[in-house]
This record gives sequence, structure tokens and C-alpha cells, in this order.
Amino acid sequence: MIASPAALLSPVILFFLLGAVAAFARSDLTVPEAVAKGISLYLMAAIGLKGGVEVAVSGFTTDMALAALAGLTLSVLLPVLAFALLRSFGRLDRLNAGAVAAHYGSVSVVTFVTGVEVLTTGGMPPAGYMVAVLALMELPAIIVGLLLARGRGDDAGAGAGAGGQSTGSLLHETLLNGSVVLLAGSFVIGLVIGKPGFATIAPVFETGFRGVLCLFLLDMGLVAARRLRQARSLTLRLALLGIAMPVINGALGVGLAALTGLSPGSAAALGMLAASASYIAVPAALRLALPQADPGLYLAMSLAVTFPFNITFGLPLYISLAVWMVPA
Amino acid sequence: MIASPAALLSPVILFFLLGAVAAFARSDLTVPEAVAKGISLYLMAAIGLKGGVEVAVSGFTTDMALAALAGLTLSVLLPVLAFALLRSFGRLDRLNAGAVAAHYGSVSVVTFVTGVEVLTTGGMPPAGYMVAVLALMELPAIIVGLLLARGRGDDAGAGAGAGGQSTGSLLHETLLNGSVVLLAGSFVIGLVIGKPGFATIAPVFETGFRGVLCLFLLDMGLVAARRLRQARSLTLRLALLGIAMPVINGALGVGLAALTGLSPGSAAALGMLAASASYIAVPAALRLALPQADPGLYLAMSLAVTFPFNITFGLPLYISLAVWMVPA
Amino acid sequence: MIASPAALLSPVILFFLLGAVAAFARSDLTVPEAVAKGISLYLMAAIGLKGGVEVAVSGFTTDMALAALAGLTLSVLLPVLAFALLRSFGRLDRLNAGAVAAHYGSVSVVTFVTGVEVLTTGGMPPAGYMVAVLALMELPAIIVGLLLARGRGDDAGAGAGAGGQSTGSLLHETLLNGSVVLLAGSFVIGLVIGKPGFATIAPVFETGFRGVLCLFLLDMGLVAARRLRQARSLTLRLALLGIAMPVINGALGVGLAALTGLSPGSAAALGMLAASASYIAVPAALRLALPQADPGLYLAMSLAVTFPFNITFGLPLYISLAVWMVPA
Amino acid sequence: MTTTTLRRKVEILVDSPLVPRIAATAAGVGVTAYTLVPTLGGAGHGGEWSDDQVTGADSKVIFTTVTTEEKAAALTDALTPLLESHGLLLLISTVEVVRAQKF
Amino acid sequence: MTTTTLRRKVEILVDSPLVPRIAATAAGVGVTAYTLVPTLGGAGHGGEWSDDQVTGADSKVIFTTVTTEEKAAALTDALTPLLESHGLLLLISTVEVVRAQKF
Amino acid sequence: MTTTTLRRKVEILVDSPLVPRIAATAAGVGVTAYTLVPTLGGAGHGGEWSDDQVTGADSKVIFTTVTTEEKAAALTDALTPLLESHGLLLLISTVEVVRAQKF
Ligand SMILES: Nc1ncnc2c1ncn2[C@@H]1O[C@H](COP(=O)(O)O)[C@@H](O)[C@H]1O
Ligand SMILES: Nc1ncnc2c1ncn2[C@@H]1O[C@H](COP(=O)(O)O)[C@@H](O)[C@H]1O
Ligand SMILES: Nc1ncnc2c1ncn2[C@@H]1O[C@H](COP(=O)(O)O)[C@@H](O)[C@H]1O
Ligand code: NA
Ligand code: NA
Ligand code: NA
Repeated sequence: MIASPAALLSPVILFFLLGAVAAFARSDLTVPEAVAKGISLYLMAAIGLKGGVEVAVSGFTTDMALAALAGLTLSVLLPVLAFALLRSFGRLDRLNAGAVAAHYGSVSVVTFVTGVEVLTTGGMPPAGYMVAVLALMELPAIIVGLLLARGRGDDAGAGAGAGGQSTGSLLHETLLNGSVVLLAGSFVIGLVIGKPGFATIAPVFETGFRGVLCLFLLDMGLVAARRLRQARSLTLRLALLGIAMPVINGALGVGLAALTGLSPGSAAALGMLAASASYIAVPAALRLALPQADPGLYLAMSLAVTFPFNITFGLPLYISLAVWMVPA
Repeated sequence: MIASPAALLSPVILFFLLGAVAAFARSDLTVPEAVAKGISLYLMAAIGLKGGVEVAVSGFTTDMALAALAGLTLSVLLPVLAFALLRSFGRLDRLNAGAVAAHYGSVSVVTFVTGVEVLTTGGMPPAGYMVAVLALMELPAIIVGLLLARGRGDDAGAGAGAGGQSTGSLLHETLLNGSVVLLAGSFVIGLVIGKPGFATIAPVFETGFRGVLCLFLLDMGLVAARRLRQARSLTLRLALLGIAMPVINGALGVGLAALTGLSPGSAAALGMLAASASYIAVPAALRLALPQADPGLYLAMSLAVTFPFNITFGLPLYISLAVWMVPA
Repeated sequence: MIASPAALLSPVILFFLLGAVAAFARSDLTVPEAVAKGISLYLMAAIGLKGGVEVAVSGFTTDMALAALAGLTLSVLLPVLAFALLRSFGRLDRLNAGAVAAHYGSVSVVTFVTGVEVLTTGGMPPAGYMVAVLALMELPAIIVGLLLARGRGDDAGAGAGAGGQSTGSLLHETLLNGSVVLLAGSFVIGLVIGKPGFATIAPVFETGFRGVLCLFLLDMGLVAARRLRQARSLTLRLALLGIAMPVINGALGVGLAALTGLSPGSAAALGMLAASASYIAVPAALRLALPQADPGLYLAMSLAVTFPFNITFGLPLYISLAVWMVPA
Repeated sequence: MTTTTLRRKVEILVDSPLVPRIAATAAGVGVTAYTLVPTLGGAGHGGEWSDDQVTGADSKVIFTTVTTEEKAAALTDALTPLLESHGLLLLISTVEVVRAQKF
Repeated sequence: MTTTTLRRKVEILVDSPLVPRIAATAAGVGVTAYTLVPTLGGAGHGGEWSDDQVTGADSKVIFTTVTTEEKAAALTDALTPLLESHGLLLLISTVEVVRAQKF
Repeated sequence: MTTTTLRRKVEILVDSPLVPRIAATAAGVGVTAYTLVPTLGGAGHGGEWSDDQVTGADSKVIFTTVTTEEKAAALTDALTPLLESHGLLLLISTVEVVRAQKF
């Protein structure tokens, strides 16, 4: 059912395609950057609130702790796997391989949000605590990716000199990345206010969510396609990895979720998180922590290859996998 | 009824007047440009979606084809008439006359949208396919206006040299103007998703529409009045034409609709389209295609004279005409 | 009840705290300025409309005239009191004392709006005409503050030379301050359209209000905390006054309302208006009228000290006072 | 090769609400053409600031004009008394222009 | 001390829709690196304007490029015919750069 | 006539997330006053880019400071090692200022 290509015909996905087509056809359609940023703040506040409210209703459960553990495990191990693939098949130098690996170990809020919309419309909504898992998975991969990029310390250039940065200040900057703070903060607000407090703001954060998401994905389609057109350092091998890695990571995510005993909806959501590659929190952190890595490369891979693949083909795939692997 | 001046008391029009009064009184009230642009994208997506959904419900009909034909005819002929008036009565040179004529042959999305609101509130909603007619009418007038501006080719300056542009690239740039792509794309999305798919995003694109339109018209009032204050090249003759042309074009539009057998609501809408002058798609295209024409002039006419006239007096006038000319 | 600290757990206040915490922790979370400005325009239009619609329903009453008179009295007298405190206890020079006094005599729209939300949720909504009182109270304090700042005319520097400004142009600029025009204009529109006209735009201006206010207060939290961190000229004495003045002014406001015979909800609202310090209309006007005064100082006091105090502790305090002083 | 002429570029960092006053002062010395460039933030003796459109008080723009030596000097003279009191920053540099009569 | 080299900075104030055309003209004379700086408004012979993203017609940006003396002259020559017809403003100045080979 | 003094203007095009680092490096050589100017996009060896506030990775600003010859040189020296690795663009030019002691 929802795993069918029919999911492609949801308005949210269609607006993404419209944006991509417009950009490929070189239309001058653009969403002002300030507005796009404002919408992304709204989406993070909304998703955080909804998750918090749901956990306020369901309470803290063992399931939740297990899902968190599974998410953390994935975000530590996936960058290592990605790093190996990027170095060997992708032929990337260590610095850039570490940077890209950090993106694939971390998560994309909008991929998750779109996936949750598809799952909910299809009648298999994931548990509310998956938002907390999302927040937990944003950061560890950054640390792992940096360790991989810097290697055994013989890579003197990376992080040294005036551009260098102590691990302490790095941790601070990563933990306090705006999107992480907003997501986690809204989750806590959702927990505190619960269902009754949420009712008064639900018209904005719930009823309006799907429509606003359409406008954001229109912009994402424009941005992703323009970035693909402008990508210079993207080789065919790297583009292939930009599709292979989400498939592998998604399967691992769904598999681990199945072992952990999550519901099919939550398993699909964990697969989506594993498959998605960050393009908000990680690029911002890496521009600081690894200024020598090529942002054109890691954004092209996460935003121009993996994100569109996930939105169109990936989401139905991870749902099918979850339906197939998890006893309903 | 709705053709009465009471339509002037709708909140949408009142916000336009508030903006105009504030700008004339030299208040420092301004809407940030990024926000205004964001709202205009929202309005185009919403109007496109609504039209598409309605056509998905009603199916393609002969009426629709006839309306499209009428719209195309108007957008080819009206610029010729406008050109003649601008050259003779308006005393404009050929270049600027062609540029202004292109604006009056094309259409204003916000005039249409405001008119549809007034019609719908008044109980005579136009057919959903009028949005498709709107999209069809955006472009042909640009081509006609350019042909008129360039004349028999002896006007060597226009479009030649480093500033020149091949007809191919011009067509490309016009067809792919952001607002045209968004409007047409949203129309197609509306067609594909139909009523059920639209239901989930209706809170944003339908329920919120009128309120957001108020904020946009507040900005339009500010922008139109400031532009009128700053207009340097606007002569009295041209200002008069800025009122006469919409009346003439509106009457021709309603008349052609009556001959074509459209409903009173759709006839009024076609009149509004004919009467309206573009201030989004055409200025952007002409700045490229006819850089020598004076943007201060064509924007002053379309935005500072015709748009306010249409919003306040024009809309009720075209509705009256439709009620009078079309057998209900 | 609503006067209890539980009011602190409303989502609106929690988002303010989230913003403040993020800024203190030096997170890079920011709301684009254009979006923040857009939201503040929306809030002013919404509050103006709602007030106007309520007065359209209730009609003009003696109560209303009395509340207006009370508001005007406060906005003329409070700056004088504030000036005395700032000069003596605060040790400020005359110029800056006058500038700061103008802020405390005027009002903060967002404090009022947040207070109305708390009051309404708590079952003691203020009268609709309090919005008109708000608009009336924005300006007189600016004039009084300027007179105080300029003193007996021996302060030749202030307002003289190329930077000088005639009283006429000052009045013009103050009266036509964007926020005043929008608030008053929306109030008039609300009056004209009444309940039926408002129904069609209520989804945006009423249903969405509280959710949008959350996002705005997130930004206000960020802005207030960053300003406090950056404040250089804020002495301990001035910070103390930034808390003492709203308490004193709030008590005077509630007291005068009690004498005037307003309802407890309206009395609390008048207390909030008296207690609040402007950070939109007044800074903009003073930057013009008193360019030599230090904006870092007056904004730090009104935005970084008084606003957070009012939002968190002040509002429940003024409500308690009103409950206690006004016979229900 | 196109001939170019030397002119003076005057850049004035000024709080947004004060722009009309600078424009009026400039017009007073015959400088009527200018372009406004936005800023995002900065730091100086008065501490750090970042663009703040909501209050409008911490929003600065760069008023830029290209003009003749004489008019640039006249504008500088006219603005010098305001530099301190209004917190302005004024920079003058030399640029080359085509179509010298326009400036 | 770091060695610096003299280069030419060319600044062109141009209507947003015309930027691709300027970029193409620049590329035609070998100038492929540039940065776009936004503007908020201004005034000139054509009257006052302020940024207008909705119509796009009154939105100007500053196309800025740093290049060699020769390429700057070639760019100026290529753009001179358009200055009047397209309402461009072109300024040339001298700047110092590090890593001269980059420019 | 107002007396003006020569100073050096240093303009650094830098990715937004790196601004605090540039500000810290500048403070390290005694340059504590600066202004940030936004950009919209551009092109160079690394290809084309346009402002991207959502990811933050493709958003560049111009860190501008006016200072003495010595401090400008010290700042250039301190930043030269980062120019290549951090993708910075650094320009130095000469400007005249009033109230020389301020800079
Ligand atoms: N030397 C400078 N270079 C660049 N910008 C400056 C300089 N001095 C002051 N500014 C700008 O002017 C603002 C006000 O300066 P100040 O009055 O020193 O606080 C600062 O926040 C900067 O944005
Ligand atoms: N001398 C100048 N200095 C700064 N900006 C200018 C100058 N001349 C023209 N401009 C800018 O170029 C625009 C068009 O100029 P004009 O063609 O004279 O109307 C003006 O609105 C200003 O933004
Ligand atoms: N010569 C130049 N003139 C103006 N901007 C430049 C120049 N070179 C580089 N840039 C800017 O710096 C960015 C990065 O340059 P690059 O490292 O060459 O890709 C470019 O995208 C431009 O925005
Ligand atoms: Na991942
Ligand atoms: Na028309
Ligand atoms: Na007050």
C-alpha cells in the first residue's frame, strides 16, 4: 500500500519534484533564503513539540530506551562503514571521507518528517519518541567522522594552526547547533505542556504542518537540483555511493529495529533516520571543525543525491523493508 | 449586490487601502521584501492548487477549451490595442509603448485572486479552470509586446549588441519565469492529487488564504503608493490611460466571455484578467528582453495606477458588466 | 489560579525561555530578521483587528472612554516618575534619562499580547477596547521624554544643528511610526468589518495567533538574552530600576484602573501596559529625535531586563494585583 | 580603451532610521545620487551588535555615493559634526568611473 | 611580512534580472570569479528606488570582481555600451591581494 | 576643510560559520572593530554558489575593518595561512577617515 509508488503522488513529494524540475529547466524560481530558514525553524519546532507531546502521553517506556540505544549505535557505527566505502570505492582522501561519513551517520530532519507524513497517511505512524531518537542521532556521527578524518594525528594540517579547535569548543559548538537546540528544546516543551497545552497552538504546529512542508520541499527541490548542476567535485563513483549508502544504512536501521522489537512504523522510521544524511546540523559544524574539507562535495552528496533519492524512492523502500522484516 | 461599493469594505481591500494611506502619509511601515516575496509564492501555489483540484473534479470540458481560446485571443490582441493607444494618445516612443503594452496584455495574479475572493464571497464563483486561463494569458502578450517594440527591425538598438538576446533564449526565459512555473506546476499538482490529496494541505492553502492575502495587499498598498510618489516619467496622459485601458480591456474581456457562453462568474473573471496588468512575470522578463525600456514607467502604470484602480473600482465594475451582459 | 507560577508553563512563555537559554549558552540559533519583522507585523495586525472587532460588537461605552483617559494619564505621568528615578537612583545624565523614561511611559505590544493570552486562558479576558488604549499609550510618552531630555533649552546640543528636528516633523514621524499605523489601522479595519467580515480571515488572525506568538517569543528570548550579554552601559543600578520601574508602574496602572472601575481583566491589562516598556515604536522614534542618546542603553533596559521580567514574573504579579484590588 | 575619470567614493555607515537625514544633508551639498548597502552586524567601542529589524534601532546600512572631489569634501564637512553624536562611520576612497559627467 | 600585489576591483551596480548577462559578458573577457553583494535602495537621475523582490524589476545587486589591470580594462570596454542602455553603474578601484596568481 | 587621515581597509570574504574565528584572529592582533556585509552568491574556482541559509554552509559574508597600516599587515599575516585552507578572499585598500584616533 503506502510502500507503493503511489506515495510519490503525495502533494509533499510533488512539490519537491516541481522544485527539482524548475531548477533543472533553469527557471528563475527561488524561495528567499530568509523565508526558507524561517520555515525550517518552524518544521523543527513542530516536529519537536509533537514528539514531546506524544511522549508526555505515552510516558517513558523500555521500547523508548531500546530505540534510543539502537539509534546511538547506528550513529556511531554507520560513519565507520561509510568511511570505509568512501575511501575504497569512492577514492576519497581521508579528510573528505571523514567529513562525508559524518553526514551519513547523522540524520536529515526533513527526510524524517516527510517519512513520518507518508507513514501516518498510510496508517502506520511511528512512536512519538522517535523524535527524541532523531535528536540523539544528530551529533555522535560528527565526533566519529572527525576522528576518522584526523586519523592517527599524523594528518597535521587538519584542525591545527590558527584554524584549529580544541575538542572542548568543538563539542560545545556541535551540541549547541541551532537546529539541535530547537529540536530538543521543543521536545522538552512538548513534554512539559502535554496534550492540553498543545491544543492551543496545534492550529499552527499540527494543522498547518503538511502545507508548510509542501512549500519547504519546493525549496528543497530547487536547492538540491541547483546544487547537483553546480557540483564540480562529484564523481560517478561518489554519486553511486550517494545512492548505495542510504540503501545499506536504511536496511541496517530497519534490521536493528526489528531485532530490538520496535513496531513496523517505528522500524521504518529508524530505517529512514539511518538512511538519511544530514544537511543542516553537520555541514554547519564541519565548516568550523574541518574547514579544509570541501563543502561542495559533502553537500552535493547529502543534499543533491541522497536527499532526492530518499524522498522519492528511499522512503517507500524502507517502509517495504519494515513491513517485510517486522512482524506486525 | 457584490457589484456594490460594499465590496470595498472587505478586509482584503481595506488592508490595501491601509497600506496606500500609510505610504502616502509617509509612514515608515514596510513589509520586508523577503517576506513579501514568500507570501507571493504562497499565493501562486495556493491559486494553482485550487484551480487544479477544481478541474480534477469537473474534468476537462468544452467550456474550458473555449475559455482558454478566449483568453489567448485577448492576450494577443489587447497589447496591439494598448500599443496604439500608448503611441497616439500616450505619446510614448515605440520601445516603451511596446513594453507597457506587454504588461496590459498579460495578467496580474493578485488582481485575479482578489477578484475571485470578491466573486466567491458574493456567491458567483468562477470556474476552477480560470486559473489555467490565467496561466495561459501570462506569456503571449510578452512576445507581442516585444514584436511591437522592435518594430520592422530598423530599431537597431533594441535587443542588439552585447545586450541582445536570441528569440530562443527569450522564449526560454519567459516560459520559465518563476511565477509562471509555480502557478502552472501547482495547477498540475492540484490536478494529480485531486480533492482527497488536497484535504491534508487545505488548512494552509485554502483556510489560510484570505488572511494571508490581507497581509500581501497591505504590502501592495504600500508599494503601489510609494511607486506613485516616486514616479518621474508618468505623465497625466499615461495616468489616464492607466485607468482607461483596464476599463476597455475589462469590457472586451467580459464581452468575449459572454459571446463564448461562460457563466457570469467566469465572465467577470475573464474581464478581470483582461483588465489587469502584470507586475510580476512581465517586468522580470522585459528587464531582460528590453533592458532599454524604462521600468520606472511600466511599473508605475501597472502597479501604481492600474492595480489600485482595479482593486477598488475595477472589480465591482467588471462584475456589474458580467451580471448585465451574461444571462445568468 | 492564573496568577500562579503555572502561567510560566504556557507554551508561549516556554518558547521565550528556550530562546533565552539558547542565547545564554551561545547557541547559533537565530531567527532571520526579515522573518521576525514579518511576524511582528502579523501580531500587530492581528491584535488590532481583534480589538476593533470586539469594539464593533460592544459599541463605544463610558468604560472605554474612562480606560482611554486612564491610559493617557499614565503615559504622561509615568515618564516623569521614571525620569526622576533614573536621574537620582540611576545616576543617568539628562539626555539618556529622558530617552529611557520615554520607553517606560510607552508600551510593549508583545508584553500586552502575551498578557492577554494568559488572561484569556485563565478566564478573565480584558475588554476589546484595551487595544485602543494600547495604541493611545504608545506616543505621548515620547513627547514627554523628549521634553525632559531637552530640559530648559540650555542643552544646546540635543536636537540642534544638522541633526536637529522641528517639533512638527518629530510629531509627524512619531505619529506615523509603522507599528502605530498598523495597530491603529487594523483596529479601524476591525471596527469596519465587524464579526461577520472577520470570520473569513479569522483562521489566520485568530486561530493561528498563539502558535505564531510562540515563534516570535522564541526570537524575543534570543534577542533579549544576546542584548543582555552585549550590554556595556548597563550598570547594576540601572538593571535594578529595570525591574523596579515595571513593578511600580504596574501597581500604579492597576490602581488607577481600580479607581476607574474597570473589570479585573481590563485592570490587569492596564497594569501590564503601564509596566511594559516599548522596544519597537519608541527606539525607532528616538533614534531620530535624540540621536545622541545611547540606544545600547535604552534597549538593554527595556528589551533585556524589563521585557523578560514582565513575561515571566511581571504578568502573574499584575494579575494578582488586579484580582486583589478590583472587586470582581 | 575606454577613458576613465577619478572620482571620490564616500561610504557612511549609519543607523537605518537616520538614513533620510543623511540623504537630506547630502542633497544639501548637491549630492543626490546614492546607493544603500545592507549590513549584518559588527563590533566597535560601543560593543557588538547584529541586525535587528524588529526594534529598528540596531539596523545599520552603508550609504554609498560616488561624486566629485569638491562635493565629497563638502559632504564630509557637513557630516563631521554628526560623526560622534550620531555614531556614524565615514570612509572616503578614490575610484575610477566611465561617463564622468554622470557623477 | 606577507607580500601583496596590486589588482583592480570592478564593481557593477546592476538590476538583478540582468546579472546572468553581466556574468556572461565577464566570462567572455576571461573574468570568471565574482561575488554578488545585495543593495537596499538608492536614488539617481531616474528617481528613488527601494528593493522590490516581488516584481524583481527594482532589485539591484553589486557584481564585484577582482582581476588584473588588463582584464578589468577589457571588462570595462565590453560593458561601456551597456552602461547607458541598461542603467549600469561601473566603478574601478585598486586593491592589494595576497596569492596574486588567484586573480 | 575637515582633515582626513589614510587608513587601510581590509575586506575578508568568509563563510558565515567561520566569522567568529576571523573575529578572534583579528582581536588577537588588536583589531576589534569591524562590520559584516552580506553577500548573495558568486563564482570562483570552486564553482558557482548562492546564499544558502538553511544549511549555512554556502552563506558568505564580508568581514570589513578599517585600521592602521601596521594592524592591517598583522591581520594579513595572521590570516595568510588560512586563505587557502578556509577558502578566504582577502582584499586590502586605502581609505581616508576623519577622527583618525578612532581607527
Ligand atoms: N574601524 C572600523 N572598521 C569597520 N567597522 C567599524 C570600525 N569602527 C566602527 N565600525 C562599525 O561602526 C559600529 C559603531 O562603532 P562604535 O561607535 O565604535 O561602536 C561598529 O559596531 C562597527 O560596525
Ligand atoms: N553617483 C552615484 N553614487 C552612488 N550610486 C549611484 C550614483 N549614481 C547612480 N547610482 C545608483 O544607480 C541607480 C541608478 O542611477 P540613475 O540611472 O542615475 O537613476 C541609482 O538609483 C543609485 O542607486
Ligand atoms: N577574483 C575574485 N573576485 C571576486 N570574488 C571572488 C574572486 N575570487 C573568488 N571570489 C569569491 O570567493 C568565492 C570562492 O572562491 P574560489 O575559492 O575561487 O571558489 C567565489 O565563489 C567568489 O564569491
Ligand atoms: Na544517517
Ligand atoms: Na490584461
Ligand atoms: Na509603560
